[in-house]
Amino acid sequence: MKIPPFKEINSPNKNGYWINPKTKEAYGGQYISPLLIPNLQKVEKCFKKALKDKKFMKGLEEKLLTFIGVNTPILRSKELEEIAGGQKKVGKIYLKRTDLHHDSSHKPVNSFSSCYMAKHIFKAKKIICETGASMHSRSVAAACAMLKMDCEVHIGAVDAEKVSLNKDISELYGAKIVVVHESTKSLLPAMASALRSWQSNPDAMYVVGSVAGPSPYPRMVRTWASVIGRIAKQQFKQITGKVPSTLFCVCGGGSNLMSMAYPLLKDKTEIFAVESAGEGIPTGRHGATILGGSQMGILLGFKSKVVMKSAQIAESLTEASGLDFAAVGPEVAYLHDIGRIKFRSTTDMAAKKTFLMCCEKLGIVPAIEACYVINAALKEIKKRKNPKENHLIHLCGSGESNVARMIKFKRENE
Amino acid sequence: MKIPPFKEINSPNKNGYWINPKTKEAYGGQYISPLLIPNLQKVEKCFKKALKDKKFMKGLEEKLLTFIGVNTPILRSKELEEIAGGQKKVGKIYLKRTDLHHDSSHKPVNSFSSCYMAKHIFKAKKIICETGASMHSRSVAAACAMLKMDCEVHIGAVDAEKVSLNKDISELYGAKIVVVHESTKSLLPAMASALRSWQSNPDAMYVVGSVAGPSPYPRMVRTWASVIGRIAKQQFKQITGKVPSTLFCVCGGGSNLMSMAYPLLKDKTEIFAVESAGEGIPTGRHGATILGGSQMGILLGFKSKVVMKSAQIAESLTEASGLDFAAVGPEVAYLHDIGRIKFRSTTDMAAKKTFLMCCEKLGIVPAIEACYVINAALKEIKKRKNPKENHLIHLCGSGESNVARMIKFKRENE
Amino acid sequence: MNKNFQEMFAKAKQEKKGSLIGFATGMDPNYKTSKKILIEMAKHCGAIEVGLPFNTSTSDSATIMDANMRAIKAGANTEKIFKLIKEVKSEIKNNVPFLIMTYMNPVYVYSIKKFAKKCKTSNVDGVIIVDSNNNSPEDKELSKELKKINVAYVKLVAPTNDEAFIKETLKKCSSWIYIVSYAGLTGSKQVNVENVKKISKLIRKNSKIPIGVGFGIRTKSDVSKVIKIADAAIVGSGIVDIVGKNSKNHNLTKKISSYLKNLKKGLNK
Amino acid sequence: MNKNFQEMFAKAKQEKKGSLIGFATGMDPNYKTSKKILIEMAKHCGAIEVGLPFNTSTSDSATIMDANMRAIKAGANTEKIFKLIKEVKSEIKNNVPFLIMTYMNPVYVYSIKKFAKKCKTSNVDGVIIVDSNNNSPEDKELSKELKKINVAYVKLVAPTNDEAFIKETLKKCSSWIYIVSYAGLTGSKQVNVENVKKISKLIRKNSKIPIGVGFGIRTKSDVSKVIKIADAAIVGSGIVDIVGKNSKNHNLTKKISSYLKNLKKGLNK
Ligand SMILES: Cc1ncc(COP(=O)(O)O)c(C=O)c1O
Ligand SMILES: Cc1ncc(COP(=O)(O)O)c(C=O)c1O
Repeated sequence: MKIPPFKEINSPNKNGYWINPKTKEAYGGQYISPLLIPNLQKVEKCFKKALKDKKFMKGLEEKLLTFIGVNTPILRSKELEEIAGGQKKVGKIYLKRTDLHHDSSHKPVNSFSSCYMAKHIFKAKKIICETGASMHSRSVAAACAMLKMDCEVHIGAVDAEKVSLNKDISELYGAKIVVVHESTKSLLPAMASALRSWQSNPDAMYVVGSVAGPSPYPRMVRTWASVIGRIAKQQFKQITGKVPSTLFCVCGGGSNLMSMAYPLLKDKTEIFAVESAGEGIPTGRHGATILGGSQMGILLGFKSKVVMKSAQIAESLTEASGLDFAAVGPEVAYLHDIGRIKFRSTTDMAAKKTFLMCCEKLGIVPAIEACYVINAALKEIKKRKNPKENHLIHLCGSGESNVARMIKFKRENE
Repeated sequence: MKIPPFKEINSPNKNGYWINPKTKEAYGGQYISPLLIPNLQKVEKCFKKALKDKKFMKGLEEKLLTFIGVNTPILRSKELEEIAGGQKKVGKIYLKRTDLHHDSSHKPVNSFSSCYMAKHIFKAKKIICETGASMHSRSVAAACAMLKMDCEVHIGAVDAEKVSLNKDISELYGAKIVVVHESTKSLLPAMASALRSWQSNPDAMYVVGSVAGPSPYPRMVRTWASVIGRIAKQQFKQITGKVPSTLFCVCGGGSNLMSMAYPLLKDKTEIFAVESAGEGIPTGRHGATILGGSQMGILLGFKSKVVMKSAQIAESLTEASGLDFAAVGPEVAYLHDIGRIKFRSTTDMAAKKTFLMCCEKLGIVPAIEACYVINAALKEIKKRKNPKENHLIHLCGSGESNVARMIKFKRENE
Repeated sequence: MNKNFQEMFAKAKQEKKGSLIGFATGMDPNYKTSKKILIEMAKHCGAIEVGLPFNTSTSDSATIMDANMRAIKAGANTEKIFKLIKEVKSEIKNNVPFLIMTYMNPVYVYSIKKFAKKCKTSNVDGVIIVDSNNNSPEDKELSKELKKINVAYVKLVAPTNDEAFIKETLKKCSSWIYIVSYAGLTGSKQVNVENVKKISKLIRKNSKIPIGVGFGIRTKSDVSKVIKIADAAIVGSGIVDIVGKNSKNHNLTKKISSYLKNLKKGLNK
Repeated sequence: MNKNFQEMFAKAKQEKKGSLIGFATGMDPNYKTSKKILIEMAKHCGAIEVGLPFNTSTSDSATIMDANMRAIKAGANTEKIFKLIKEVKSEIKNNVPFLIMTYMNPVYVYSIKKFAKKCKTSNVDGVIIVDSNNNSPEDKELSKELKKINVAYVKLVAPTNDEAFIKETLKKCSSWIYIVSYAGLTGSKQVNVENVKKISKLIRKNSKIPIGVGFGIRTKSDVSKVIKIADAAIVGSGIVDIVGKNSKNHNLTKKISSYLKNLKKGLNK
């Protein structure tokens, strides 16, 4: 098994912007203290060098295959087809099993690639990162352990509680954990905290956990992560002879979405991104950006769609630590605005019920983040009622770290 | 990727015994209430039918590939080579990444296969199983969820505490958990409890978690599980051009050992099994069978090597719930006695330190069970000092459910 | 056929009665009390099964598992159980036959030949091995050795067994055969009379061997129902329960005695 | 160059002194107190930076983050900060120039054109945007709009920046340039004089623009060291600290006043 090579499409311009051809709106860029500009230039240079460095790429791909285990299967789920109304009515449903990765999510593909670049090309001795569900920190910490680099993780205090298993694993890997007590105590202030820390440690390399942050991060992260989608596309064609009719991914920042969607952007696949509606979008207590009343804004180094209250970034709220973010990555916002990606949302309650359903009916413990997409996908697939379609859902993580909260939920609801 | 087909070697005789050609000692058999004899005959008939049923085997293999994800990679670990003294001195070290399976251990390969057979050939509506580290129960429960069968799990009270994460996941999958408070409150009384329960539910099928129990279980379990080793052997030949010089597996009952060793029995590979020496074999507080003073005995339906105190089965004791068993499977005992498999042991303390080492140096959270083998393998590899050798270590599980205890251990030891 | 069992069944037949076989775990709760219990039981029972405890038994409910553990804690082992039976038999006035009921491991570990010899010298009249399979080499050896010395080898058959299995079993079985009345553990359910009828028929088609029925017999009425079909009713958990609940009670033997007296009222054919 | 800044630097030059620029977050801890603080600061400082708080700032230490959150809780927004500055400026007797220091988001969301206009009508003399990149369209637009109305656009340069970057920055920078003295957050370390020397040299090679130095200046001696090299010393966290610790204290303005008086002693060239 070889990883299908990367083909650049949909590049940002030299300043890191995607430009909407109709509105001329620019997404992305680099909004950060001048202190970090040289670092960002260096990251960009290293990234471009890495892509061209055959030895580096070969070494990286071998590690992705044998350490991260990116060659995960695609599972046909007759169980989900049944729930959606039967294959004869709604078509076939497939799950991309990214939950089987080392460290149990899509995150390690970008994390490991970025750290491998940091080690071999950037020549950093230390990595700084933020984390929500601690899937990113866990995989960055694993990469740092193997690559003998220091690792500093910024995590919101609420998430440190919620996903303590992943946090503890990050610590076992040797990461230094910085618990952030600001604002929502979740992903967004954690990312601000990480960016701040980078300013005090400009020799370190910062590794973003989603397709967000100042240029070149959104592009770099989606390029690394697209390994998942490149493999999935090839597998899907082998299984069904075609690209998927629909693709469903959850969307926090958008890294798992872009990991799968990127190689399909020029194909006929209809792409759906699913946001967390939290307690319901009208309550204002949610993690939905596109569907939650976002406007263009600038935060954490990039310009994109952001939910705000006057000019302040709104406080997102959702059960899923990985979706607790009031913005989406710039390329995602761009792809939404030009109409390439459609958005749906799922409430926390529906996601939690989907979690229990997946355990009981599929024999799979999904990451809570993945439950938002499964729920919304089933609804959309039911509605489409097209028996000729082949649907692909990104099962972007495994839910060990959600078990403590979900078993409580199960027991309380029985 | 196709699973290399099964080739029967080293079969037991028609009564389920392996016979030592020199001593005429018989290992295995069927020692159980007459109540269960018809069930065992049915299991055996179903098993033989299953192996010949092409449609069944095709369906099973597809699920093993896409649901369990058996096509896990082999990772070359330069980090372990370094620790052992450097590749130039000790050769190359490879890890079979069974930790990347669905439900994080080698167990699901047998569990799923057995449940799939129970569903489609035995036509059972209910599965009964015992569990130690809850890796087996977790994967049986997952299979039952997908296959729409009831699942009853017997687990010792001590283990229910120790590996509560896996127990909770079993519960999320819908398993009914029976907590066993007898004797050591661990794997052995749990297995007795499961066998007892089967006598009250002879319409159910019992699914053993290791290569133990009355005939045909030892043979059936190793046959199903050998999918792992068949793939590993093929992969290893692709990578190195040869079969491994040495193979290292941990040994509780022996299922992960047999899963890897079976396809290599007729090859030149030197095979090492590693037992838990607990607090040290001389203390009597351990989980070592072969090295812990075992003699031939009869328990839980089979005859094999057993550690006893007068005629009572001894109480094993070890940190690793999956190794807390005073016997080994009959085929394992046989292979030891004829000299094909060599035994080593590791203390709990050394295993716990190896756990932390793997996290910090490899970026891998191994199941605590796997730490016994890694530790012993490194010692043996160091001692052999043969730069021409290619060593294969079975990383038979991932340690999420050990994190709670191990992070405490780490903090107490810093 | 073992002489003591022969006499027991003959006498019962004469009296138009069935026999009551009592079970207690040897050395439960300890050597001394167990001895008193067995002596008391010998006054009321046609035969007595003494459990040689095994800590990894696979067919016992919690009641008997607990008894096993109490006995093991009190130092029970194969040697001591033989000694216990020998002493009891020398103190009782009658010829009530005694069986050892156990699992294969203690016998195998003790050595099958030695075990059989010890049965003879300890005046043990029969042996029941719960987990002995007709096809195992140990089963063959044990049945051969016991036959030599005229010690009964009582084998179990269960509702799940077919005629072929029963025939096979009968070949080795001596003195009487033991019907397990339901699919389940000792003392975990009510005796299943329909099962007993069905299995008895299959046995009777092939043999005239006396039939004992066990599993789930606790009351006079249970005994009565069983005795309508079979030759002996075996009561285990009912007795062990009393021992478990009264192990330090001075009235323990009295309680067992009155329990057995009541059961005996169900023995009329 | 903005007139008020021109006067400030000219006067200081005449007196052979450096200038002291004070920073406080607008509306911290609330509108009324903030107004008093700013009026008091205007008595001692050559210029004043007013923080327009942003809840997702990326370059501030906890001290200023906390101040931002206090101000936001008190209702701070762009409109109110303009109002605050306008009122303060109308009440003070002198021409002390006021800057708004903030991040790009509040400006962008408010609309850059509208923001520039509002600077003019609110008597704001300068603007500092911490996260404004020379290449962003917003930076271009803002610098253009501010130039039109003679409001200073003060840009930051840091120890990690090279000459090319400084040259690029100087093209847009007006009235003065802000040296970030170390790699780190506001108020998180001690001022780094070596860095300041190095960057000043690079600036001086390319421009005569006055230089302000910020980050890590807290004491008279810090001010003194910086003034040996640059034209102005910027003090932020030192002041915000006092506000944070004394927000309900009646002596708050007195404390600030005496803190600033002491710092001024370090202004001699
Ligand atoms: C399992 C999982 N899925 C999804 C996400 C959401 O992030 P993104 O949209 O960037 O993939 C996270 C973030 O932590 C995650 O852990
Ligand atoms: C991860 C793991 N490894 C090893 C074992 C030991 O069992 P066996 O020797 O049967 O493979 C267990 C049992 O639970 C286990 O969970």
